[in-house]
Amino acid sequence: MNAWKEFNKGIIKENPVLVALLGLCPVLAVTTTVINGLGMGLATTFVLLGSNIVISVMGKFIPSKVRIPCYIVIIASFVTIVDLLIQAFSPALNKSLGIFIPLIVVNCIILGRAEAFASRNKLWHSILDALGMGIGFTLALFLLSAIREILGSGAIFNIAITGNISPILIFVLPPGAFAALGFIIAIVIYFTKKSAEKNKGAK
Amino acid sequence: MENTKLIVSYPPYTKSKDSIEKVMYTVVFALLPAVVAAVYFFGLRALALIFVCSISAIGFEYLINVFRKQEIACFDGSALVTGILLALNLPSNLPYWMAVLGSFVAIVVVKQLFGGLGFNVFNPALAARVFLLISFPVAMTIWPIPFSVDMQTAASPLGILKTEGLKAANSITLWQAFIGNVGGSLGETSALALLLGSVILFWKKYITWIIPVSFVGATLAFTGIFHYMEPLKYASPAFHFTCGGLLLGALFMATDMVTTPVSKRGQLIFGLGCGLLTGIIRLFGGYPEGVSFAILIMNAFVPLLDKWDNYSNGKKWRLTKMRSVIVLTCIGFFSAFLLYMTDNITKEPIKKAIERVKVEALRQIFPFEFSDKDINIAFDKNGKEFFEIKNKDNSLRGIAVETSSDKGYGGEITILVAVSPDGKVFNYNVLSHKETPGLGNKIENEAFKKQFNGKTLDGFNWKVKKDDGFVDELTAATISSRAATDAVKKGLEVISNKYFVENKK
Amino acid sequence: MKTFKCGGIHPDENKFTRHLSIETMPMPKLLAVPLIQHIGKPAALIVKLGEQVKKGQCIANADGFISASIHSPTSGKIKKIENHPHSGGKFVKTVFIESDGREEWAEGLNTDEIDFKKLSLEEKLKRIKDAGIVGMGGAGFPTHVKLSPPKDKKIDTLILNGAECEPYLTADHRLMLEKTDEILKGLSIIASFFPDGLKIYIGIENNKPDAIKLMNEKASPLGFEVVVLKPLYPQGGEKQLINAITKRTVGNGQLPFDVGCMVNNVATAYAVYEAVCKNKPLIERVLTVSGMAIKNKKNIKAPIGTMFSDIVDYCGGIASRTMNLLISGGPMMGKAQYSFDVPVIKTTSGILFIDEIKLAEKKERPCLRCGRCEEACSVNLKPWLLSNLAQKDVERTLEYGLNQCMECGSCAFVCPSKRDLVHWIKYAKVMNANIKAIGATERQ
Amino acid sequence: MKEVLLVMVSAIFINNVIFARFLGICPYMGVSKRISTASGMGMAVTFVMTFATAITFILNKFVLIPFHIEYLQTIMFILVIASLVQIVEIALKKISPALYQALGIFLPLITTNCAILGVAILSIQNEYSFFISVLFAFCSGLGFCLAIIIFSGIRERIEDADIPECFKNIPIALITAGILAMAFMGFSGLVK
Repeated sequence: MNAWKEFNKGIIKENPVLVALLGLCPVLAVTTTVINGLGMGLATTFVLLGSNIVISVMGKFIPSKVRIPCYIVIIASFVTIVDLLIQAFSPALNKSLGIFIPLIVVNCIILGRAEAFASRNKLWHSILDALGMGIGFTLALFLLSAIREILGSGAIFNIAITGNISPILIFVLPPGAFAALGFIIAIVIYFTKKSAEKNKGAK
Repeated sequence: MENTKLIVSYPPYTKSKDSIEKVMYTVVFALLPAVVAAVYFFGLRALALIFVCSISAIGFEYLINVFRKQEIACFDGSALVTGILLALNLPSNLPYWMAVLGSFVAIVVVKQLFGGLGFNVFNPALAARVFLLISFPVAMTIWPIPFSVDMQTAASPLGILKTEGLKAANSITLWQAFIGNVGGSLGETSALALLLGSVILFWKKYITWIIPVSFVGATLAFTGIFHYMEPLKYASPAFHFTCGGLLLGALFMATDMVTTPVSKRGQLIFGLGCGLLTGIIRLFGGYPEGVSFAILIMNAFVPLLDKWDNYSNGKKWRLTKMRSVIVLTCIGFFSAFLLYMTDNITKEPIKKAIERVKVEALRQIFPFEFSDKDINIAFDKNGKEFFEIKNKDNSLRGIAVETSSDKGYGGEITILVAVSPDGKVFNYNVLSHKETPGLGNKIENEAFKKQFNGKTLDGFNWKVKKDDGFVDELTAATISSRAATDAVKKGLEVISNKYFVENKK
Repeated sequence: MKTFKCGGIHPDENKFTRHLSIETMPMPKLLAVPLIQHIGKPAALIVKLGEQVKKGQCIANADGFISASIHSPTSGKIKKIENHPHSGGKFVKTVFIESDGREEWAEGLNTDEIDFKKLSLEEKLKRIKDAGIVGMGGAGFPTHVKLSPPKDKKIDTLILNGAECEPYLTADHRLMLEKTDEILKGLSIIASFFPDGLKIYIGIENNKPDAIKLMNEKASPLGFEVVVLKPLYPQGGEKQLINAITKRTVGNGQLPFDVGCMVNNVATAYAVYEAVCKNKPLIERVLTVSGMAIKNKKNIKAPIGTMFSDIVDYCGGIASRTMNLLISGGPMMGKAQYSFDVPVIKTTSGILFIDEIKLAEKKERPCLRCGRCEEACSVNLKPWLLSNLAQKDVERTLEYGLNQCMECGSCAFVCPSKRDLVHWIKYAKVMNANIKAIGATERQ
Repeated sequence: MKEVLLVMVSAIFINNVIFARFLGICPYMGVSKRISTASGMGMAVTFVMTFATAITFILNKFVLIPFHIEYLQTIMFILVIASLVQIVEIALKKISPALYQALGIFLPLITTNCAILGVAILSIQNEYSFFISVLFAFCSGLGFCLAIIIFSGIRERIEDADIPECFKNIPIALITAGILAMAFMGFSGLVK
């Protein structure tokens, strides 16, 4: 499998959030502002990268019977590392992400990638896959948080842009998160279905 | 006889004259008294709003029909009913673009996305009203007073009850509220018009009598019990009957056929549930008007009410062996060691980071510059932390303390208040609060904070203007402003007890 | 005025032919007598092609316990025996008889009236069975089977069904006015089958005041009580009539004799009288020809087997070119026909010619969950649920009481979205019957 | 007594695990196709959540804090939850096969459920006493149960509605959850 295809499948074709619909908890909770979204995305990418590397290296030794708990422990350790690093170097991000950093452990994307990919492929490919998936996840977070911030609090990167028109506050609150994500996924499905038809038509 | 083509179709061949159009246009007819009352009390702006809502509702449904290549069904009256009902739920001075946004949510999101007429689970007009209430809290909670020419605004009776308590609310005579001469949304105010309109619906049997009766009954019973127990604290059931959206909700919103249970039993439970929830939200909840939330929540229960299915059992599941537990523990130890290493590296940075946050907050609230070294932390008898800022010659330049008040709208508000050595407030900084965004969180703005600058504990009446104090509260956020004032006052008291009492002694 | 407890609707009655007395139709040239005119197994043919038969001669014997024998309505030659369209919608083996115009009765039949009290019970039952009498209300259940219920069931109430709640139809009404004594005699014959001390009622809806007055005068001396009923569809149904008059409810899975009642139609009583007293088989019946699209509406007494096309000619032909609906029976429970050459059978209570029904009005709209069909259902079912389940998961409709439904059409009548509830319920019944049949064949 | 009521009402209605805290969305979306499976999942989550919080509380109080190894919190908790699920599943098989039949299928799903771990960490952060944190966990479980049963009722009803093609199952489920969250916001501010 050539490296490039491995990398960009995570971003568009098999985007973990918008296509595979994994890890919706942090996606909904954290994307009130773009900075939070990007912070969470990068943290998850770091954990994904680390766990993919370790698991692809140690893939052979772990008995298949108990591989899920082992993966969880490895991922948990990476998550704690990230948690401590964020607390140390950017307390503001830590306050806003709050409980969702420890919850990266149970984020289905990481466990999914580890289970489906990392344990079976070579180191180089699983690194690429981790990066692809991580960037896809961050992209999805960025998209959702941009929409929610612009509509919800009339600002981008905390700088007010909509002037005197009062922003639609519901997008900053939970109901807005659900609805916004619902619409984005619907649009993604709409386009993937349309392009699929075009390809079928073309073939 | 030979050339007549016969059509074979299903019995029965004669059908009642009833049709969706007839049902919907009768509901529109039943809403006319309320529309006339609204225009009478709130002027032509109300008529314009109703017009805008209805046209945009029908327009959106037309677009959806065209977009999804369905045959055009937007004139069957259901879109018109949704438009008028939505308009009756809005204040008459609502900007038009918000009304159109409401129609968009009602028709496109809540109704068509769920499959169009007959399949939507939530009442479109109601969901749109709640959407607008949450999205634009300021615009949706200011109600123009009837007959007012230049749109003076005041809180609705329920709003007054919620913020000012019963004493103020009783100033509104029940008769005025009944005929509608009181602040509120277009349709809510005039209970008389609503009852008049609903007579035709009951007579033609287009709505069941079970839901309105059980709904209003449960609300009055609930509020009645609490009124009986504490007449001074809780308003009388008659007040709850005439004010707020109870009648509009019970007669027109909760009886929408599509989003309510089909069976009689289900309708009874639905009505009682709505009544109970309205009572709870009105007496204890944050929002003054509970009807729309109550109906939306009960709409969610409708599928369950209709479906008492027996519980189907699950399938078998496998067991895992002992060996795996051993491997699991050794992996655990390996990662424990890894974490011990990282914790050592990051222990100091974390302590420093917390420290920096505190200093950062202090720097914001003191008008003068100071370096980290000048800060010294003192404790009073019960362990309360004080930040003292020292001058070069070790004399006191300012004191800061962290205090909180739990009377905030959404719960606890903690602030860091800075005071000068002679007891004058410099400034304060809100550390954490759960006030509603857009309303309560304005206590963080400079405009509100400036009022406390230079004030002392006894030289300033620490109350909001409404409670005849000096602080002018934020519009539509009285509770939050009162809580913020209370927190600052507490800070001053704690500092004065520690420093000034000791100096005086 | 009494009526049944739950459900029921008020379709506009359109009883245009209530004032027209019954006209006897001349014998048409060709008669088509199908072998299934009742509930139960088809009758077994006993005549051959080309055979000469006399009027009232038995041409097919009852085959098995629930069946009824069929008789030739006229004297003539058997022209052909073939599968021919039947008003029930299927192709059925039909005997074509060409009448020779002599109207010669077979011997021993059509005698002048004898007193039924002298005959023994077995004798009376044999005459009813031989005459092929079936329920004329529309079901067509063989009467001789009905009159011999299982031994353990005690019958204490006999009801004569003069409700005729279907719109347009006035056959029973006219029969009650013109043949009152014969009907009462027939009722006494039926009553004689049961132990005395039997309470006897005659249920007539309030929209037939003349019939009520006449029946009162004639019936009260005989000890029969006339009950005036509030006009409500489907009061003509057995369960509804029993509930209206005796307040007893026939639960699901039960039959009338489980609650000690027996219901008979007015026309059946008249046919019983003619069979027992005059030894006349059931070869003709009274039916209403009505509807906007027929030139002149009539109540006619037509021989069994008369083609609808002959009746149209007798009644002056089709009035409007845009007629596209021909119904055998009432508008609520009748069946639309796809051709005119369909014969009248023992259970045809009326023929309707409806002017162009607006197709747009028939289009099915989404269900508003208004619950009106539930209120209208007289056997307490949930038609909206049954029709939804029929399209999704047919077997589960049995759990929600599919077999209690008598397809009276009240639910589809009231539905504001014009949904085809009755169609889906019929579809579910057929599917479940097939599934059961497949299940049965696999078990063997 | 007032505090108990406070915690219960806030856990079930106000800060509902799904609508306000966004914990446990994956199983919420995945398992709520039919009411029977949804109620099974709800009960299983409540069952495990209560046990997990009890055990993690003890673990935190008597192991993590005395030895100052709070940084191991995430690891220990996730291990506890994973092993707890296996133990519960074995115990369930022995004690009541009927209950096992009902909940069995959902136990493996729970190990990767953020709600369990989230509630355990939340009860630690809120510094509740032992009884209150177990009550908090139980009520959060009930909140999850309430939310998922209502949600599956709605999804089952709109299953055969002609929803636009690209909005079928997940997107329409998310929008329904959005409206439900909006309705539940009515309870905000209920508890002062």
